[in-house]
Amino acid sequence: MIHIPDLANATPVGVIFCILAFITIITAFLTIFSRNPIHSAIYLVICFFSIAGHYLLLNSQFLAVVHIIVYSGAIMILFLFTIMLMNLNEQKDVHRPRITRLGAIVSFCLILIVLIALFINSKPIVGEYDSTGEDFQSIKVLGKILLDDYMVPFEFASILLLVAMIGTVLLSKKEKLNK
Amino acid sequence: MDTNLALLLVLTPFLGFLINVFFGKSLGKTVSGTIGTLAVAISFIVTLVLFNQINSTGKGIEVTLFDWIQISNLKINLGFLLDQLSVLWLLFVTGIGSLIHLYSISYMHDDENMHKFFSYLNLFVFFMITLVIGSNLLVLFIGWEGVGLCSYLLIGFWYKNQDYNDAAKKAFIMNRIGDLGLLIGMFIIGSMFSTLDYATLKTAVSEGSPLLSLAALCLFIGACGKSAQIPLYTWLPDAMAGPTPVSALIHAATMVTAGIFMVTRLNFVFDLAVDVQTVIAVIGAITSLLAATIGLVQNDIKKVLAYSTVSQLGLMFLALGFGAYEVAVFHVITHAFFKACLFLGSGSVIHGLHGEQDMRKMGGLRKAMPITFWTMMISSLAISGVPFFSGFFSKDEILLTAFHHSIPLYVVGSIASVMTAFYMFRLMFLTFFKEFRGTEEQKHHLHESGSLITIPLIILAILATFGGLISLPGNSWLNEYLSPLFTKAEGGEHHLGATEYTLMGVAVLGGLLGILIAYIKYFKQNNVPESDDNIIGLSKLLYDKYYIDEIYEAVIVKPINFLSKFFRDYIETGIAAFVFGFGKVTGEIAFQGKKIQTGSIGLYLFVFVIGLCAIVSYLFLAQ
Amino acid sequence: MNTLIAITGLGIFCLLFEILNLRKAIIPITIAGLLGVLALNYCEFGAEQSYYNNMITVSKFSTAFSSLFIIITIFLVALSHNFYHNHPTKISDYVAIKVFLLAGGVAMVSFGNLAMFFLGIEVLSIALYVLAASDRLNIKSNEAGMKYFLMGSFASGIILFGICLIYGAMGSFDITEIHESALSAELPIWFPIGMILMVVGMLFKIAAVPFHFWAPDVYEGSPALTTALMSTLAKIVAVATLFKLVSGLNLISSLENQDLLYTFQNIVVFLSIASMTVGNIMALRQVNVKRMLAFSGISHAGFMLMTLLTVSASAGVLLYYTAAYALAGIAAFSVILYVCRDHDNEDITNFHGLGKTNPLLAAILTASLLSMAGIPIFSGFFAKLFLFDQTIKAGFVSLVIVAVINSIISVGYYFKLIIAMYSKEPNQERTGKPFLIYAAAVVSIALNIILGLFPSLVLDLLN
Amino acid sequence: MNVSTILIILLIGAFATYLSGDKLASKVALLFSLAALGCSILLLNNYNAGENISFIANWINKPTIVLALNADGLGIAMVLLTLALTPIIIFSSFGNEYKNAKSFYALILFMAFAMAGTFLAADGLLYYVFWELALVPIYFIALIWGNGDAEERRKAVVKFFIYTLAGSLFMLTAFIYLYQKTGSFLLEKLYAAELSSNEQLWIFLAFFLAYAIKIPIIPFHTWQANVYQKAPTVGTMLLSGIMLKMGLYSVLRWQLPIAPLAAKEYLNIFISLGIAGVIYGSIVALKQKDLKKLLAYSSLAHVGLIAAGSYTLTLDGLRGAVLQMIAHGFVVVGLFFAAEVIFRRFETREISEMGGIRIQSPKFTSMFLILVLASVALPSTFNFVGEFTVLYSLSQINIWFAVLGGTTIILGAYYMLKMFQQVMLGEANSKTFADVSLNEGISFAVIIAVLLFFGFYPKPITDLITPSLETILSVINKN
Amino acid sequence: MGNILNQIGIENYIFLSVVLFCIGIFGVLYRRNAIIVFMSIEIMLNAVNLLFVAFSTYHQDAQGQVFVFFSMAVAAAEVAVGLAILVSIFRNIGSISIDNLKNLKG
Repeated sequence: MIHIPDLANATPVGVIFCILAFITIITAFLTIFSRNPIHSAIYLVICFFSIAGHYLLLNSQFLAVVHIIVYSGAIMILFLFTIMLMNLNEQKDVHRPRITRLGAIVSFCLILIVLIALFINSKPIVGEYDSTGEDFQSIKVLGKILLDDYMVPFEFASILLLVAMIGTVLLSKKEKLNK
Repeated sequence: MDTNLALLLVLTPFLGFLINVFFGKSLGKTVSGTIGTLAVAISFIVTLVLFNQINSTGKGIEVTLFDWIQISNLKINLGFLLDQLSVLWLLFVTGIGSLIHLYSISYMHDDENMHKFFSYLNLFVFFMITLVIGSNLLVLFIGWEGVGLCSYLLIGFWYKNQDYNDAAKKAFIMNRIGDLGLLIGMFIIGSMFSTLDYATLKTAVSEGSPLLSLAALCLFIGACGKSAQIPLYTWLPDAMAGPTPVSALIHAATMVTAGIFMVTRLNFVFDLAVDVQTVIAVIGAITSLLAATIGLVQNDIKKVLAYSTVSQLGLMFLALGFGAYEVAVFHVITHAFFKACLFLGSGSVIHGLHGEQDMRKMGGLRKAMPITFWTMMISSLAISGVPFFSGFFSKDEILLTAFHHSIPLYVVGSIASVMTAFYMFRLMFLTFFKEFRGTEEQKHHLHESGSLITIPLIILAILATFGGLISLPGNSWLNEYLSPLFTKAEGGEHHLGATEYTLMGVAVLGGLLGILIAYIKYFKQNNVPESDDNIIGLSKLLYDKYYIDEIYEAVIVKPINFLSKFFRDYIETGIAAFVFGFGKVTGEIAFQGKKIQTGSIGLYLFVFVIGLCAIVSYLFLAQ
Repeated sequence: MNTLIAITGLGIFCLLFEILNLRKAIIPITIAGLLGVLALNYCEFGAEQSYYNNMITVSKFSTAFSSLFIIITIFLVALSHNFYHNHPTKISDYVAIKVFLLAGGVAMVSFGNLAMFFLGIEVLSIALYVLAASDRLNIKSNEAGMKYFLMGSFASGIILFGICLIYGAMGSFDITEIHESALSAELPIWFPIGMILMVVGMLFKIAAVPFHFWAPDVYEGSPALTTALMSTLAKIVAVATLFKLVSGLNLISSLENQDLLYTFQNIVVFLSIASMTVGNIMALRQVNVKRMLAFSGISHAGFMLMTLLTVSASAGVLLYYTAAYALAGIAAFSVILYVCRDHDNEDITNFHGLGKTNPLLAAILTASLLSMAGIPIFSGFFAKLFLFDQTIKAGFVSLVIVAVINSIISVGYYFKLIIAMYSKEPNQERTGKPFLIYAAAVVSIALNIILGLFPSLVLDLLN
Repeated sequence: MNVSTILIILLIGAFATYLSGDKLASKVALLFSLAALGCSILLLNNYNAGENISFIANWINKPTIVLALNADGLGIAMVLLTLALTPIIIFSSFGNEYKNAKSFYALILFMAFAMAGTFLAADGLLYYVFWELALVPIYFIALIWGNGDAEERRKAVVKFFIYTLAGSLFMLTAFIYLYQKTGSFLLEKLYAAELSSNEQLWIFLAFFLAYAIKIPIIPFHTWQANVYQKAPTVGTMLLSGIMLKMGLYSVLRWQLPIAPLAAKEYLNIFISLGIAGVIYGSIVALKQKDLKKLLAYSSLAHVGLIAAGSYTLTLDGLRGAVLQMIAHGFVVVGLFFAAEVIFRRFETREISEMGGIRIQSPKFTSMFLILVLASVALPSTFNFVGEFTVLYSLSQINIWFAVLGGTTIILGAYYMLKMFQQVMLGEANSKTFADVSLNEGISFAVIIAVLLFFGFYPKPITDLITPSLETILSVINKN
Repeated sequence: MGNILNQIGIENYIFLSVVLFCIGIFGVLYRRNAIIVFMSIEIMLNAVNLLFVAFSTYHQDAQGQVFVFFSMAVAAAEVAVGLAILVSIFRNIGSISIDNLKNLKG
């Protein structure tokens, strides 16, 4: 069952959630529908901020900060740089055939309906959510888990980034053609 | 000793064949001819020895060489049975064979492939001997098909002419139709009695049954093929394409009698299948009449003789149909004498005229070829049933038997006999009397043939005259000789009463009537048959042999060929199109399918999403 | 675990060689290093152990597949020498990326935690995106890279969503824990959904219908060596991982618990049939050999999917099948690399008359195609045999019959190439006999035939 | 020494031939094929002396696949046929120049290896492996060394390959299914399998598809004529002389004993199919313009009869079928060789362009005629023995089968003699026909000698095969 | 400190992230501009990240949040590589519309 937050008796948290969710979804849509890529990027940044808001709401401050730094700070800047580097800001999206749009809308509706139906159909979680009271998401705990339990993936993530780096270099490096 | 004798008997011609095949060309014509003749002559001598032995002891000789074919319930060995019947047959096979070989030395001397001719002849004799002395049906079948092969080879001896080759092929295939019948007959007999051995079979066969009748019928079909009976007779006239000695040996005296031999051999089977016997008699009679009518108007000297042969064979089957085996055998023997003589005579004539066979271009040869004339005259008298020639006795016995069993068939046979007398003398008058009608050049070269040709003629003429002595009415050596073979003595011992004498008189009168008509028409009135274009009416029908060949062509050969073309052009391509259509369809799907792969990421992802939705909803929502 | 460390170390060494200006030595040393890793990996075989909080579990399955990956990588590295001889400044990057890609692959079959799995698949994918697009001046290569990247990240998103749902259901990323709790009755539906999403993501990686559309385009556009890598190494890594996911996370029993197994099997059967059929039929009319092999790869994916129906028993069969397929693929691509090295396309016409100009290579290509078609004595036949055997045992006779029909269709396009080599006249001079290409081709096909003659060598490894 | 020796000799021979170079290849191949023949005769001797010459060794543990080579009389007879024909076929090709001869002859030996293996294998899967292996060399032989338009040849050969493979893959499925039932691929285990009649029907049909295509039985014969025509004559000889016997042999060895109930139940249908092949093949052969195609259809007719004989499930039927297989193997090789001899001189296979050969080469004509006569089963040739036995067995089932099947002796004579007449007889041909060379003569002589010898004395072969056929029959009739 | 989910409900987070995820999918399908498509993929990944954090709270377990770090690393690496590819495409054809990428087909 969807249990829609009862706005009349909404707790402040509920209200904040609704607002944040609304912002998230609207900006996500706007990202997609904006004709100007720069606008899209800006909307996306807002969207990311609202997601960071969700993180804060869920009491994971560290993650929220990291999220803003990585996404809004790094990734989005990368996007913006690329857009500007390519001088795309004025570029209109090329003509999309109607069938493409239709297909996109159909598949969007389809997958949304399917997934929503799926989760509605599933057995509802009954009862109170556990609250162990333990600290599980402070920087201290996260650091311990990340660098202790998850040491190997952590190291492996560096390989991932290394590969990405080599790859990017490989793709962009001009070479002297010795032919 | 017996084994060696039998092997000597069989293998001498085969040896002659091998020598002629491998060394014939280098040996030269005369030597190869001599070897061929000697090979058969030796067989003849061996036969005489064997005949002597069997005639004195009265017991047959059985020789088993080795196991041949194994079938679960049958064990077929390669063995020989030399008894009264086979030795009798051997006597005239090898005897007449020797004479014809001798004759051929001269007759074929101008042919470049003479050694081949002799090798084929030797091979033929080898197979014929095998046919006759085989101890079971399957050994008979070796010979049976073997002589068919030799007949094929010899009819098509002048292979450059495709018409001759056609004739040869026709002979082989029509024979094979009969052979299938024979095979089926063997299968039935084999499965019924678990043996194909004559001796064992004779004891095993006890009572008639529908199956046995069927077997007998099938065997008779085989005989029809080999002995040129309706409906399988049409190959024999065509077979005259071969050299004349071949016609004499194979298509008159020996091979064509194989059917009669087989039926006689299996008399104990046929005796139990009465209805089949009736069929045999009727077919024999009809064949006899039909062939005789066609013979009336033929102008090719050998064709006349060929139809006469068919007609005479019909008469023999008439006798077989009444169970009068010894009568049939008797006629086989006399027929062998006079028909061989006639053929060889006609060969002599053809030889003298350098290949001319049309009687309309002959005439007056009496003076130029006296020996040929007289020998042929004697034989014609014999075949026409003029008293005291051999044919008189044998034919008379057949008619007598027929009269005792069935008046209508007797009438038919008698009419055929009258006709025989007519066309034989038509032949004689057209060929030997009056003026020569050929070209001047031919006339200039007319001469009597050499002694190698005339000697066999004379010998055969003598035999044709006196051959009847072996089975005189009332005192038959032949019947006695053959009696161990037959279970019931039928048709043999007629008391010569008034009826018999009357019938004899009727027959003689009929024969003389035929001769008289021929005399009036072709001697007195000096008629010469019309040229082909002018033949009309009934004679046209007869001259064209009732269009039987054409009917066969239209009803059997053409449809098969049409079917073959149809299968080749439609069914084959149809099946292929169907089978490989799967491939085509798949290919076409592939071709269309390529269009789906448009290269558009949007489409790819669209399908991705749809697929995902489908899987998830099928798995979780469709319950 | 040591294997993984050694491989990453080797990758970093490769990068160092560039700095040390040891370009010439890079390929021999990498091959030697990989052989060392192979030996190391062999030593680990049989020892079941987990490392670092169960981040990496070493099992027979993981070591066996790792060995296979390493062997394939050795071939691919060997082939790099001739392929990149025009790009001397980049060769260390290329080799390093391949080695890292191998590391990703090894991580994918030996993960003990979904984090390792996810990182492994991303290392593999990102390396592949780069390699696909690596011919930067070639528009086709760009396009291939872009297509692969877009669809690949899309699939990554799906996989990540799946992992997330599994986490939601289980509260853990550890596969042993998940394996155990998968049978619990109070399991939220999130788990099977998450699993299915992950499976779908992996189906994309192995290019099963209907998630296969990228494969032909990407294979065609990528540089030939990358295509070789994708169609051999990447594909078998993905299949092995999919198998490990399904078996390691106890999906089958979990579905059985919820009465969903039958439906799931239906889906697998359908996907398998669809992959085989679409792959084979679409391959029939292709003129580009790489594209043809892409479709052939799709159909083989369909065959390999059949192992999901008999998860408990068919690890050995899958190993055998992937080994046979990959070795045949390596042999085929060696020849393709040789034939098409001076061409900008890989059309069948390039192969005309190869039987006359280079009989050995033609014979090798023929053998590899025969192996893929499943003609006896080549291991491809036995692979199919064992697979069919397993599948019939599980009661899916009709699936096997469809597979058989597909094998028949597949002959149609494999033989197109053979015919081109043998019955058409050569249209070009082919000079030079590069040693490494010949060596790779001969050794791989020899291994393939040895596998065919002694299937038990591999088949019994995982039993 | 056991039967594996033969296979090893052939396999080594194939490699040795390849390594010996183009010039020596044909001779080396001949040598090895003769060695294999010698070896097999030696083994036959040992076998007759009661020695065990079978071979068994483990190969794959799970699923259990065993290297089992079982040499019973039937197997030995078929191997002897293969190994007797192989040297003849190789020797007959001495008059031709082949490009890349080393591969050519190596492929021939390899094919002989695979075919001999097929006849010997007693493990279903090993058998299947050999069965498929035999297909590969002939594919290349036909593709590379074939004749006629290249594009059409390619099509025909690929169709052939796919078609035959299609059939055999279903057989493989059946084998796997059987393995699930019995846990073994071993022949004796499969014989002992207990299958419901429904299962038997499906297995029977799966086998039938494989064999019907290979043999071929109508309507599965569409590949045959084209491939026979397009393949080089050596290939055609291998195909028609030995390879299609693989199908017929397999019917006896695998299909009937494993699924006897189905065989019994649908006996009439399968016999009818065989006989339909006889009549259809004969009729289609009548109007063929290409000599090799005509011979192909004649082959279709003959194997139809053999198949019909096999499906009678009687000892006579099986025995006749085996005898006829061997006889047909020799005859058809001889006939195709004759076609090749003509082609070497006239450069054509069109019947209409031939004729008049007899004038120019009576020797060749005689040999050709003997082969033609053997092909139409003249008594005293080996073919008659087989054909008679088969027809007899058919008559035991239903006399009409024998009558219809027996039409082969009429129709066969018709088309063969017609062909003989058009090819050999008539006025001299404008093209010269050189007399047969010694090499050609020897090939013909050997074939003819075999045909005539066994025509009169088939006992050695009958004695050799009968016990194993009886065993097979006892399996068929066990219920 | 109680579980915050008691006030919102895990379902709502699921629905939110599902919607967000679907919007991402929609964007990938809808837009032809490669940059926007990349952004849509980022939206998809963020939807998942959000859910990870929600589940982390749900289970009171930090592993989910740790995973988000990895996910971010992956996203960053992907974007880097993707943009590099995009740049080389732009250099070659002067356009970043994925509709221009239809040379490989059939």
